[in-house]
This record gives sequence, C-alpha cells and structure tokens, in this order.
Amino acid sequence: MKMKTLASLITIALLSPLAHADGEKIAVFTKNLTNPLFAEIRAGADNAAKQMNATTQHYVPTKPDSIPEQMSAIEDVVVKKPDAIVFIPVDSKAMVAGVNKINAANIPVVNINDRAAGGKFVSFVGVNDYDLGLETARFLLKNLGGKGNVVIIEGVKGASTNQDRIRGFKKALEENPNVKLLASQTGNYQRNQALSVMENLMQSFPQIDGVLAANDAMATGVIEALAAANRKALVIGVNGTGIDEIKQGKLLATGDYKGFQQGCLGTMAAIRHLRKLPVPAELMFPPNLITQANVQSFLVPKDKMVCPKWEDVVKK
Amino acid sequence: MNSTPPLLELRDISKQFPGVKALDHVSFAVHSGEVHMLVGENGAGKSSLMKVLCGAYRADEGEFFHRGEKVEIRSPADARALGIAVIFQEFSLVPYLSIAQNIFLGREFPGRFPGTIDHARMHREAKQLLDQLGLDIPTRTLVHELGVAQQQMVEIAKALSQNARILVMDEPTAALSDRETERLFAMIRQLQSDGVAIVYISHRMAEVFAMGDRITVLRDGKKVASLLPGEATPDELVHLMVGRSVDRSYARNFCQSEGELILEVKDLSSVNGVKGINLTVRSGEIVGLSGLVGAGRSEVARAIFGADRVTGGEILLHARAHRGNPDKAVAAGIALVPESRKAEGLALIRSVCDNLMLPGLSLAFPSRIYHAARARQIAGALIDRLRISTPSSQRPVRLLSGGNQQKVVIGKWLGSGSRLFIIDEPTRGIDVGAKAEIFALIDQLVSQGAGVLMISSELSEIVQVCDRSYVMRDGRIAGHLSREQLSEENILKMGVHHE
Amino acid sequence: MSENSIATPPGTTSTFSAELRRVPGVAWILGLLVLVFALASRDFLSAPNLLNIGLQSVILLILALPMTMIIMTEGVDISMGAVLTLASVVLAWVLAHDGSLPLALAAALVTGLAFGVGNGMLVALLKMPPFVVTLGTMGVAQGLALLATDGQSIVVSNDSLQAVYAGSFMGIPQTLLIGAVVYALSHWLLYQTRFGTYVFALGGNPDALGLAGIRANYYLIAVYAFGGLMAGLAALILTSRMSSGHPTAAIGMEFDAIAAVVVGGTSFEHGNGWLFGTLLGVLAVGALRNGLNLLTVASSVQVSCIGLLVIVALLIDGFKGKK
Amino acid sequence: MNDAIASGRLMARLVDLKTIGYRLAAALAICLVLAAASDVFLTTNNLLNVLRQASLLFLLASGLTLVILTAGLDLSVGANIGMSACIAASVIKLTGSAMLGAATGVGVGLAIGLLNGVLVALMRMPPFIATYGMLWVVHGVTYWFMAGTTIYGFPAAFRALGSGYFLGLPIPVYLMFVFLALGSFFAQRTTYGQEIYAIGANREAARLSGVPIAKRLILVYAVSGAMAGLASLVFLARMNSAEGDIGEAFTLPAIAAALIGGTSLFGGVGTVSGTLVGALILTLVLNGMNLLTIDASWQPLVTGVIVLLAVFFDALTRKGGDGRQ
Repeated sequence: MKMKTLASLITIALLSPLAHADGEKIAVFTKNLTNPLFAEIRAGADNAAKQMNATTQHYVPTKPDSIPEQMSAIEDVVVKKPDAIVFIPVDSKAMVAGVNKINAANIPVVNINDRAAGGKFVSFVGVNDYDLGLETARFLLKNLGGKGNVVIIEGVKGASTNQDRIRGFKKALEENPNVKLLASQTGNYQRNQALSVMENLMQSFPQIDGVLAANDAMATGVIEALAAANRKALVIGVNGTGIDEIKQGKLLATGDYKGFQQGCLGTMAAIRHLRKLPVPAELMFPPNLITQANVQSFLVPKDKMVCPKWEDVVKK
Repeated sequence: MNSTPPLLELRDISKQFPGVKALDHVSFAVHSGEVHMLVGENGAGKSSLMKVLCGAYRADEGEFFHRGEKVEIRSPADARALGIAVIFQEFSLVPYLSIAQNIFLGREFPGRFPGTIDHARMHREAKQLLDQLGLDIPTRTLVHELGVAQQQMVEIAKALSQNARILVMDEPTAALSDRETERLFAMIRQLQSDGVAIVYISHRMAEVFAMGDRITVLRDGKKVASLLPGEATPDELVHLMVGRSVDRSYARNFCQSEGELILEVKDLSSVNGVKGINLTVRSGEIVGLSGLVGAGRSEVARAIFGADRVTGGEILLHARAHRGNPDKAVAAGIALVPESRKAEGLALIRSVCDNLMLPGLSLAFPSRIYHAARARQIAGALIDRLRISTPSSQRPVRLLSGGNQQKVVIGKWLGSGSRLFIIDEPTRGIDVGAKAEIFALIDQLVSQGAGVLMISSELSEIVQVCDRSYVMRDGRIAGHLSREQLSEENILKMGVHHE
Repeated sequence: MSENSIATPPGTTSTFSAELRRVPGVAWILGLLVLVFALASRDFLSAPNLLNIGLQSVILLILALPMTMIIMTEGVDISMGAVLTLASVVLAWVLAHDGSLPLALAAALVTGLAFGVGNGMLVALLKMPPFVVTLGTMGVAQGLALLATDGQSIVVSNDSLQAVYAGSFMGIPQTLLIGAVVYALSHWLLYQTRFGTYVFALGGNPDALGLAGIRANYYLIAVYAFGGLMAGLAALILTSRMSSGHPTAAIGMEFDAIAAVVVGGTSFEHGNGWLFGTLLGVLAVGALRNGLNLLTVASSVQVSCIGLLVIVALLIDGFKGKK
Repeated sequence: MNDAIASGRLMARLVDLKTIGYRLAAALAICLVLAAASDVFLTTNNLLNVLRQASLLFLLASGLTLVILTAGLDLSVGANIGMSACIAASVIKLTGSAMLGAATGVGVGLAIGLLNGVLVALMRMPPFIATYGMLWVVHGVTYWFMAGTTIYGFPAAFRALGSGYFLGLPIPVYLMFVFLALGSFFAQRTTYGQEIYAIGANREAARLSGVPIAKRLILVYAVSGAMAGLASLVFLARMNSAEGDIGEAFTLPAIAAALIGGTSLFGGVGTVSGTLVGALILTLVLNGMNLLTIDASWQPLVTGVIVLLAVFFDALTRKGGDGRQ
C-alpha cells in the first residue's frame, strides 16, 4: 500500500515537467556530458526550441561516447516517437545502424556536428572540419612567417572530425615547405593527455615554434605544459571553446566550430521540416577563426547566447 | 595373529618435505575387520601417512601391497580404486552444495547426456546412506545449513558411500557429542563385522583402548611401536608417543577461597540462539562450560565477548555493565581464545610476532607508534615463556605445528592486560604434551588472579581442570556442578535430553 | 526459529517456495522500477518497449551468466568487455574481408576462447589473483583492438550479420532467442552437470575436489574459457547491432556485468551463486536505463541512479541478512 | 655512530628493500633501455617530468594501497578526483582563495571516502561493488554540478602546487616524498598500520583480537578518499582546468601501480614504497613510449603486459603460495 502511494508520488513528480509540453517534441542526441562543445550545442538546441515554441529532450550516454548506450537510447526514443530528432553520432560509422532504426520508424532526423557515414537525413548542419583545420593551420603558419618547427597534437584516432582536421593541418603544411613537422602524436582530445604528450615532446625537441592541436582542450593542455617548462610557442586549436585563452593571448587562434549555432540551426531545421518549411540538404558554416582581433564578440556567457534568425544564416 | 596377508600393507614409506622428514621408513599394515589405532603427537607423521594412504601425497620411497600384491598409490583415484576412503578432520565439504551432491562429489552418477548427473539416483542413494546412519535430514539440504556434528556425519556418509574396504578416520569424534560418538562407534563395529579395515587416528586414550584392535605409535616420522591394547597402559602409550613421561592428570591446586567477582552474566541472550544465561566467574578460578556439541557453549562465549549481537540481559565486568563489540571487550579486559584457531585465531600469513602482539598493541605502544624491535623483544619473551617452538619470531605462523599455533592464540592475550579469559576448546587437535603445557599455562593465569571460563568437549578435561562447571543444553544453562559434584556422569545427566 | 538461520538458497534445493523466501533486494527493486515506470509512462509496458529492454539486456546477460560462475569460484574477469570488443573487431574484420558469417563468428569465438583459456591458465596454474590477471589481459585485448583498427570503426555491410540482431525466428527475435539459449545452457551447465557441481566446489572448498580426485584446475580453466567463449558470442550481437566493429565499443561493460551479478545475490565468497538472480540483476539495470530514457530524466541523474541501484540493492540484502 | 646505524636501519625498514628490490631493479633496467634508445631520456628535464607524472599516480595509489592491504578495493577514486577537482575549482573561482579551495578539495575527497567506508564497514557491502556504485553516484553528481562546462584559470599560488618548482624539483615530487614517508610510517610504524595488515590477513581473527574493524576500515577508505582529493588538487593545479570526468583515466592505472608494486589483492601484503616503484615503472614505460614516438594505441597493451609480468614474477618467486590459494 505504502509502496503504491510512493510510486504515484514519484510518478507525479516525474511527469510534472512533461505536463507543460506543447508544440513539437525534439529529441537531441549528443556524445557526452563532459565536453563543453556539447553543452553549447544543447544550449543552442534549447534556445532554438524555445524561440519556436517547441520542446527538447536530451539523450546523452552515461559513459562518455558509448556506442551501445546511444544505440539503446535510439531504441528507447523510437518507442516514444518524438516529432523529430537532432542527432550527433558518437561514432560516425558505428551509429549508421542506429540511424537506420530512426529512418525505419519514419522519424525525421537532422544530423549535426559530426557527419554520419550513412542513413537518411533531412539535413546536415555543421562545419567542414577539413576547411576549418586548413584555415586555422594557415593562420598559425602565417604568424610563424612560413618557417620554423611545429608539432601536431591529434584527437581521437577514429573520429572523423579528427581525421579531417589533421588532413587540413597537413595540407597547410604542404603549402609551407619551410615549416618542419617534428612529430604528430595523439592526445585523444583530452587536456591531460595532451599536456603529458607535450611535456615529452619538449624533451625530444628543444625548439618547437608552433603547435597545432586538433581541439581547444588539448591546446590549453599544451599551453599549460609550455608555461610550466617556461617555453614559448604559438598554439592554435579548433572548436572555439578556448575564448579566455585567446583573450589572455596564450592561444593564437581557434577554428570557430559554432557549437551553439549548430545546436540552434539543427533544431530549427528539424522544426521547420515538421512545419513544412524549406530546409537545405546541407547547411555548412564557413570556416571562421576566433583570434585576438575578434574575440570580444565571443565573450557572451552561454546562458545569454541567443540563436540567430534562420533567415540571417541561411540567406548567406 | 592373522595368517592371511593384510588387506593393505605399507613398507618402508618415506616422505620428505623441505627441511622435514615427515615419514621415515614407516611400515604399517591393516587387516580386514580390524580397527587399527594410529597415535602420536602432532607432527609425528600421522597426517602425512594418512595423505600418502589416500593418494594426496606421493611417497618418495616405499612399497604398497594390497592383499599381498604389490600396488601403486599415486593419486586419489588409485587409492579409491583400492577401496580406500578417508574422513578428514578438516571437512572436505562444499557449503553451497546439497548433502547428496557432497556425498557423491567426484563420483556423480552419469545422467542421460555426457557430463550430466542422475540427480534422482543420487538423492535416492544418499537417502539410504543417511538412513543407515540414523540421520533424518533431507538430502537436498545445503551443507552450510548443517551444524558441525551433522557435517561430520555427512563426511562419514561420504566415506561409506564409496563402499570402502579401508576406511581412514582422522579424529572423527573431535566435533561429536558423546551420544553421536556412541552412534559412530556402533557403526564402526558394524563395518568391522562386515570385514572393513579401519585406520583410526585419535588423541583420546579412552577411544584408543576401547575401540582399537591394534595400536601403532608414530614419533618424529618414525614408527616407534605397534602393539595390542592389552600390551600397554595408557601411561605407557603416552610415554611412547612423547618419548618421555607426561603427567596426564593435569593436577592443579583447586581454588580454595572465593575470589573477587570478575564476570557476572544476567539473563543474557543473543542472536545466535542462547537464552537466559546466568553465570559468574571469579578471580582465581577456572569455570567450565560444558554440554553437548551444539548446546550453545561457543555462542555464550561469543555473546559475552561481543562477537555476536546481544539481544537481552546484562554483562557485569567487575560489577560494571559491559556491552559492545570485541574491541570494547578487549579494552575491558576480556580475552577470547576462539574455537577455530585457523579461521578465527590467527592471521596465518603474518609472523608469530605480529600475531602475539595484535591484541596488546595499544598497551605495548600507548603512543600508537610501533617499534618493531620492541615488539620482537616482547614477542621473544612470550615465545620463551610459552615454550613456542619456532626458529624466529618473524616466522609466518602458518608454518608452526598445531600445538604451537594454539600457544600463540593463547599467548597473544598475555600482553593485553586481560583479567577474564574465555577459552574455547583449548586442546582441540593438539597432542598430549602440548595439552599439559597449555593447562599449566591456564593454571598459571588463574593463580595470578585471572578468571577463566573454559569450554571443552572432552568431559575428562572439565572434570580434571575446572573448579566448577556450568552445563548447557539447547542454548540454556541446564545446571551448575560444584567441584564436589563434578563428574563426567553428572555432566552427561544434565546435558542430555530427558526423553 | 532463530533469526539468523540463513534462508535456503535455490537451485540445488529447488522447491518454489524456498526460492520465494530468498527473494533478494534486486527483485523488489525490479518490481518497484516496473511499477513506477509503468505508472509514469504509457510506453513502458508496451510490447515494443519491453522488447527493447529484452534486446538491450541480452549482451549484458551473456557476459553476466559466465561471470556469475567465475565469481562463484571466488574469481573475477575484468577483461570481458575488452575481449568482447576485440572479438567484435575480429568478427567485423573477417566480414569486411569477404569472409562468411560462420567463419567470422568462428574467429570471434576462437578469439574469446583464447583469452578465456589464457586467463584460466594464469589463474589456475600460476595461482595468480584473477583481478590482476584479467586487468593485464584486459590491457592486452584493448590494445590489440586499437592496433588492429587504428582506432577506427570497421564497417560491415553484410545482410546476414544485420539479420542476427534485427531478425526473428518463428516470430521471436533472434537476439532474445540467443539470450534464452545462453541462459538455458548456463543453467544446465551449473545445475545439471558435473562441471556445475565443481563450480560450486571451486569456490566453496577446492580442497574437496582434489581429495575427490578431480583435477580442479581443469574446471577452473573451463570456467574462464566459458566466459571468454560467451564474450565471443556476445560479439556477434554487438557487431550486428552496430553493423560494424569499434575498438572501444564495450570497454568497461564487465563492471556492469559484475554489478548485475552481485546485485543479483551472488556472493564473492564460498561458492554461493544464483543464476536466476543474475537475470534479475541484468533486467533491473536494463529496465532502469530504459525507463529513465522514456521519462527523459536528465543524463546526470541517470548516471547517479545506476550507482544508487547497486547500492540500494545491496543495502536491502544487507538488512535482510543482518545478524 | 650508533645513531647513524640506527637511522640507516630505520630507513631500510621504511623502504623495505626486500619487498621492492626486484621491482627497483626492473625500474632501473627500464631506465637503462630507455637511456640507450633515446638520448633525451637522461636529461634532467625529462627525469623531472617522469617524477612529476609519477607523483600524481603515486598520491592516488598510496591511499589505495592502504585499502588493498585490508583486502578491499576502491574503484571510485577516479570519480572522486573528478568531483573533488570540480568543487575545489568552483570554490577557488567563487572565493578567490586557493587555501579554501584546496581544503574543500581534500574535504570532498574525504567525504566520498568516508561514505565508501561506511558502506563497506558498517553495511558490510563487498568493497568492489560498493565503490563501483559510488563511482556512478559521484559521477552523476559531478556531471549535474558541472552541466558540461569547464572551470579554468586559477591563481598562480594555487597552480604552483602542480607546476611549480622548489630548489629545482617540481613541487608534486616533494608531495610524493612527503606522502611516501607518511604512508610508510603509518603502515609500518604505527599500531594502526599493524592492525590494518592484520585485518587484511584475517579479518575475523583481527576482530576477535579486539581490532575495531569498522573504525579502521572507515579510516583507510577515508584516507584513500582524502588522497584522491589531494591528487585532484595537484591535477587541477597542473591542468589549470576542471572537467567532470578528468579522473576516470586514473582508476585502473592507480590500482595497477599498487599491484605492480607488490601489494596483494588478498590483503595483508604490500608496502607504500612498493607502490611508489610501481607508479615509477608505469610512468617510465609511458614516458619511454612517448619519447620513442610509439603510437599511443600500444599503451593499453604494454600496460597490460607489465601488470601480467609483475604478477607472474611474484607467482614464480612466491614458492608455496601465501597459504590461501
């Protein structure tokens, strides 16, 4: 008896947030709870949904980047049948089977951020990682005067974002034959691993002029390592999360990954699709850099950010 | 005596372990229908001989003959093929298997498919065996739910199930009550008349002379004598075992005056089923706590010590109320020598010194700073005082013999400032010489003003050693016997059900 | 009678009422979870959703069943997730190189078996502590998976592979069938065969086996080998589910399996194990994750809930068994 | 003269060369190989790097060693680092006080450890499972607290804890030696240590000898938690940033360090100094792989093989076993 009362109490407590739901329900899949990029994307999605009078539900694996968990979450969501899904695969290839399940359930899905290797999508919203890597690397090499020694800190080997960014880095290096690539090692997109790798690289190479990190977390790890060893090098990263470091002049530049906007426009695309409004098959942001020169405009705290108008972005 | 060749004969068996010659050219024979007693001090080689017999050890030298024919015993399977079955002192039972599964462990009846078991037949046959032993327990009962005596009976059923022609028993009565012992003896006589040969290891002189057809004495891995029961008195036998005369009567000066009250227990009950316990222990006396196995004696000890949760009643130590965990008990001056020295008494991988120091650490090192040198010094003094035979105080205690281990378990309390010693089965599995030493030690404790509450299954010990004794039955105190009333008959009368 | 008498464990003493008396904490929790989720979400008790819970639980179940036996021998195998992952990579690799599905499955099973036998031999023959042995082999398996794939997924487009997870046989989803077969097999092994009897003995009293003339080591190796083999089998389902092999796909899953086993009432001591409890434990984890997803509970809360499930289940058992 | 001998003997006992001799030799052998293979290995900077990287692992593993000595395990240390670091970081950000932040970090670690201790000692849960459950609870709370953000940029005074130098040595290295001395002293030279070994060797015998089991177990889990809290501060100071899951990567290496260092999971055997050598061996190998620019994919494999080798070697040298197999 007591148990039943308790159960219904819990039920009411759990149901209450759903009671106010109106408009379209959008399920948003991100990779993990720890990377700030995905926090930005989720914030963007929430903001867009609010603007358009829809609601979001977030699905994040409890173990970071867990394929089986994201797969289970898809299966669970398919039962609940949200109106649309905004989807970042934890692994671009392994999650194709999951996308197929969404397709089979006839739920429209917008792919953002990391492009899935297969499946049918209403649209893809993201940044071309190759272009972004290339532009950021070019900026660094220009600042080095087209010569000197550099190292690359790679992200997770299997990730397509990493592969494309590294391809971009290497293309830029090809354009600058006087710049010597000393080493390219992985920091698995993690700050502490990048820090250790950098410490060790500094032992092997007495002169490092520039560091190309495949994301900002690793770039900040590199900056810490440099500071601790009292050495100087120009560092670039990608993702646009290292704003403070740029402001402080420690990070030369970061490729703007526009996480918040990805969340915004991915969600808007999904809602527009539901409302039978036109949506392009692909919505790519241009490869912009955040540098000392334009950093001021990026200093808005996450909870104050507001999604751009769809028309403003898509017109371009 | 017997003109036919012996059922099994061992000639010149030797077994060497690093540093020890466990068996040194031992010859031994057992005839069909004979109970052959094997006696000797701990470490004399009885267990090694038994393990050679059942194939657990391989002899380095020597020959085996079965009905006069030369055979090999290299593995338990060889031994089993010869009809040898062993009842071990430390049980070879699996707690979460049923009685039937335990009885037939390793000899399961094949079922319809390869690798499967014919459960129906197994339980049927197990039931028959239990009936034979007069044991009325479902064969599907898991062994961990049984009491020690019942487990011993399962162990015996296990041996019987092998249709053994040669049955080896290692102190089978150690955990049995007198009534159960009687039943076991009746069964042994039955087996004997069926022509089964029985090798019986025992420390109890009464059993040796009552049951034995022949007695073989081992000492230091050698056979020192093989004789008939009529050829020696118990004292002579003990002399053969220890190689010197030992006074078996443990004579002591019984407590004359009434000492100060150390422990008073009022209406104590605990989660382990003891109820309404009232008892007292005074300074300078050894108080017995006797009764059948399973009557709740150890449970009373554990309740007083705080090892089991007390559910009611009062414990007064020096007239002050006491209640709490073992650490509180130790701080209040209670010492417990538990029933099982390996499971509860010793940290086997740690050194003699570490074990001896453990309860008294905070007394020896009040600042909590531990000095290894000082600990070695204290332990060394204890080792000398208790005559513990060990090359060094740093030796892991698992390498000591049973008697010496028991001395460590008692000895560790000498530095803890205890005034009340609760000693549970002080002489289980140890030899005659060590027994005398341990009783001398207990006597020394009480003469220095401590009080001792002693639990023993050997009634003769209670009668010889205690100033008075409580007798337990079914978790309650059934009665009290003063020094004058104390006799084995009186204990039995009180301890046994009146049906 | 006295409070402390330990309730009769099931299996060997298999009257139904005896089993009921031993209802462990996990069963109450599973019941409560089902009740709450059923009240809170219309979808929870729907057939497709129950099917989801079943499907999602199968891989964990296939790991947890042999894990139950391993834990009963007072051992543990923390390499299972990594071995599963490696076997999945091997399976995908064979398929990607035009191997047939039976060949690929055989390769995965052999991979799992090899690690299982290796674990078993190190544990049994060298008397090395199981946790350490399998911590080492976990690194080896994980490393091999990473090296073999260079950190990337191996994508497989093989219809027969996809049919394993999604397909059904006589109206029953194949994945569930595989799970049921593995459960039946494990149950048969543990309760009907000599092997099972010796598993109880390995944890309860290994000396008894030696004295009975049984080569305990063979059976100890066999227990770990069974674990490895099942990891290889689970790889079939995992790979089919993802249509690809990924070098970190199931890393850490062994801890979930161990938790499910212990929550299900199997103890690390004395060979006291219960296979049905493991099934309940796995289902409780599955129902919890699924239900929280259906209620769209915040992910951070979900993370804590899984830990709470484990702790609360043990607390209930602890209070019930308190002396 | 006598004093010198006595202090020498004291040192010998503290470091317990007999237990760790082989392992020290193995560590030296790895050093020789690396020195031959890489010309930068023997540079001062690199050796300091190794020490600094090892120090973090050691701080975590030293507390864990005490837990393992009682035949327990603490799987929650990694999650503990994450939570301690994040809360300490936000306190520093809020108050600007490094001291307050540091105290909070250790305090949070201690609290998690205490909770583990209560579950294991008072609720009698198997340590493996209790701390695994705690791992998830702690992670969940941390994720909720952080909401996917990163906290970074701490005062220089605080960051010195991770990246500062004193007399040419990194500050974490001093911490490592301080806690080596403290840990060894606690384990070998206090009656608490003796009792902890006794609990690991035979818990029931220790209980019936009057050792307050629950108090001692809570103590070791609390110490392990507090050490995780301390390690989180060093890590935080070195990274200059805090994220929710920064600690998870340390759990298994910390356990491995203790095991490589000769601590037995069966309890009652092991030393804190052995754990230091274990941490050094692990760090040396990873450092060597980085110096020789070996692909990071090899790391789990190599770590696994080292663990196996260490225990294999123990199994071979242990002749006769410890009596419990």
